[in-house]
Amino acid sequence: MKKIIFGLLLSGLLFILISGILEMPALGSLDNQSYNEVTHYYIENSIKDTNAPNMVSAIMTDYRFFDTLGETIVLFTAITVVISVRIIGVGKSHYLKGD
Amino acid sequence: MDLIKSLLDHINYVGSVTLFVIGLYTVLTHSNLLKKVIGINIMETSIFLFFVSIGYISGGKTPIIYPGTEDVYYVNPLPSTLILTGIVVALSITVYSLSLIMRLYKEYGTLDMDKIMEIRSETQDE
Amino acid sequence: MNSTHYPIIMMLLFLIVGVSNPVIKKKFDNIEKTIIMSTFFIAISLAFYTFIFIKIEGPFFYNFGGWGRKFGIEFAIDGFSSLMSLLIVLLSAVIVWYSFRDIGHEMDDENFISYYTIVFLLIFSMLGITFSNDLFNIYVFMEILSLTSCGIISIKHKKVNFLASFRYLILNTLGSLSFFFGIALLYMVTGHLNIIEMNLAIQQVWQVTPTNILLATGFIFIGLAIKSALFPMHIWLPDAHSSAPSPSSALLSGLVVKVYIFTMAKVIFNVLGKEISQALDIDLFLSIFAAISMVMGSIFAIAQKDIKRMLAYSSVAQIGYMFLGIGIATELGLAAGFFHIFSHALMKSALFLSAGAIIYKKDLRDISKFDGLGYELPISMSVFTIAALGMIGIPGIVGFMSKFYLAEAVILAGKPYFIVVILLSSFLNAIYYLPIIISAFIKKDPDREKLLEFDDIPRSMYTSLIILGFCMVLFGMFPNLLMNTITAVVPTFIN
Amino acid sequence: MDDLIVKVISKIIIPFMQVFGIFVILHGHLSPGGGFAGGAILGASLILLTLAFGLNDAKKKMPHSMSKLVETGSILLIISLGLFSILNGYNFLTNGASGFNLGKTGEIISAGFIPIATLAIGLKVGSTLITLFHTIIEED
Repeated sequence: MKKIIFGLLLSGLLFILISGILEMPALGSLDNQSYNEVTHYYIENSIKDTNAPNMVSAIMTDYRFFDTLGETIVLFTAITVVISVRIIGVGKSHYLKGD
Repeated sequence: MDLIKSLLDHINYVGSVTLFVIGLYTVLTHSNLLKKVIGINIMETSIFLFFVSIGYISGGKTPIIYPGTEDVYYVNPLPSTLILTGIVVALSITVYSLSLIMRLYKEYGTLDMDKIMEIRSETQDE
Repeated sequence: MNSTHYPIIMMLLFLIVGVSNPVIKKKFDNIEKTIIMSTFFIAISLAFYTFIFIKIEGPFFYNFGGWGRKFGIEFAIDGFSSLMSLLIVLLSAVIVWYSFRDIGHEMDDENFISYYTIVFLLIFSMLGITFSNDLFNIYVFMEILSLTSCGIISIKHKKVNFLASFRYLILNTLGSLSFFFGIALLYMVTGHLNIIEMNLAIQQVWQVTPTNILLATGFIFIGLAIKSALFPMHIWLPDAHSSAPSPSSALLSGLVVKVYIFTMAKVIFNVLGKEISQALDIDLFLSIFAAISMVMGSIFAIAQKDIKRMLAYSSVAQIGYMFLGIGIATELGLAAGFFHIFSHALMKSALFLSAGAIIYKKDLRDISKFDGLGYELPISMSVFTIAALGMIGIPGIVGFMSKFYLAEAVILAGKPYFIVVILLSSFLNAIYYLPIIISAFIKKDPDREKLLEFDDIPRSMYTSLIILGFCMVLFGMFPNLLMNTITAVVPTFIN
Repeated sequence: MDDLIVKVISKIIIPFMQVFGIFVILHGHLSPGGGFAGGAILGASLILLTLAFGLNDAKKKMPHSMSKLVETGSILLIISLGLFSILNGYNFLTNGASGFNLGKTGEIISAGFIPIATLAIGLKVGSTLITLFHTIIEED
């Protein structure tokens, strides 16, 4: 029963999404709105600005380095959290009995 | 005919949207905890596909400039960069949820969310 | 060093101390406490300096790497974000000061260091979301925030904590993914990630691809609504906030949810702009959901027996007030919503911390057993009473002022029917808060002698409770201390 | 698992995997790849080591205290790059303008702090992967 309800709801969502998607610019065309002056700037000036031929690297570790820093912190957080759940105090949860 | 042509023009977007909905369906309907995590992963992948497709230019080259190549199109490098960040985030979320599932299995002895909720409500009544 | 760097230095301070803590310290001792509190001291002075600096010099933008807002990442450090950062740092300092003794009661000793690492990363990411002016950057910080906020729940090794944390994580991730998909849709038609540039681009493409903007707005809003627990999406909140250790509950309820609400305001007014959001009827939807949230949260709270669950459901109701303020979308309405962010942060953290003190001392979570507790724990119970009266809306406490401003805004905006909702919600608040106060101070308990004695709780716990109680009364008596700043900032959002 | 063929083969290919990972990291700004890809390759080689020789042997090779140091150190390295720019009077994480040597295009030591940052990210990702794997498979 639950599956049928969710299936109907989500197929409605899918229909809306696809009908919205079809209005958007086609895949891979040069007049995409996202292929704008920002992209052209990256392509033309990344060598001059950073001297790194790999544009993805140039953006990742120079233009938007703060994102990359944030995401190394995500990794660090994951480690801390997983260790706090999995390792520390696993064998001796004596005073934490019950619900 | 127009509809089919239009669908083919947007085939990546349509695919990723479909994957998104499939993932959402998996998360919402399955009570198995592992299947929920798998559903989350499907949704993440669908968004990555969507983002990378935005940056794709037909005939475009990889955004690495080799000396002596001129007059070529490059694909948009920004979405690829964002997705690299997104993949790492997805990995962290998956690992954390898996470790929580392992603890939950140890405590409750089952992977089924409905059964866990039953056990919990029984212990709360006491 | 230029003083424009100070907000960044403040964030980095939390990051550096948090990250290097597990390496340099093995045991939790007085040196560790000194390190933590001095970090907070420096951060508070930096935040205060930034706040004053912006009052004098005006808001500014900070570009990472000096690439400009189109190509790099930008922080917008304006009046409201500096005020919000001041609130985050001050309130979390009080909560952390409280937590030094309380966590020994809640978790394993070996986890203390990890706990403070996670808390510091939590504060770092909240500051990041507050300052950031770049949607993808906000997403990255949101992921840090969702991992850390689940982490401070699951650090207490109980069955319920793992379950609550898992459900919170799944829903949080659904919210983040929804937000991310919204960003993808917006990026597709605008080609920018910076909020200001995106706003300019949206005004141009709004006529061309309205469906896209509508879909993107829907996804972003559902994502943020899940994360900030608007009524139908609140199912994770009661479990998560009630099972967490008390300092974590105070952090989650007082600050984390507010950060998402602030992001919602950013998206409505800075990304979309007021005209487009009104053309999409966002304000209408928000205010309807807010009204439902205000009533239903209070009704659920009445049925609860566990004190922390009751407080968690009360949060659901109070979140409705803030969304109502945003949904009215006049200058006064937005100001009232923002004012309530501050007053609720003070009141709810005071409530959770005093409930934590009761649990610490008496190991008591059942409301029906609170008889005569006011004579045994006078400080915690009086702070609890002040905050609870503030929630109900008794004049003189900060909660009354936010309700007053909200009511005024509702009338001036020409939607007087919301007054009924506000009054109904206050009435329901009274139904579940007053019995606790009455039973704690007035009812006789046969087992206890009616001797007023001083709280037998650690000093760090009652000092932080007293600070919070004092602040609630101070801002209740002189609301203009806050309101003047907020009303000065709000026009930058609306126009 | 105690299988001779797996052990011998992994002994042979693990060094190659690690060299390839380091190559990908160091050429991150010149060719496809970068910190994440290279770090993932490094992490995969250590995961192979764990699978072939068991958790205890792998923990001797890569103890938890060392991976903790690497994880903290790489974040601190990135922050110190940014603080260097601030001390030189530029915004946080400014590359060329604040005095990092941009060098000649196409050389390994060029592009300012990009190779250092890539190295930090690569080490971080590699050590994170192996720590997470060890933590997850640990018996409790």
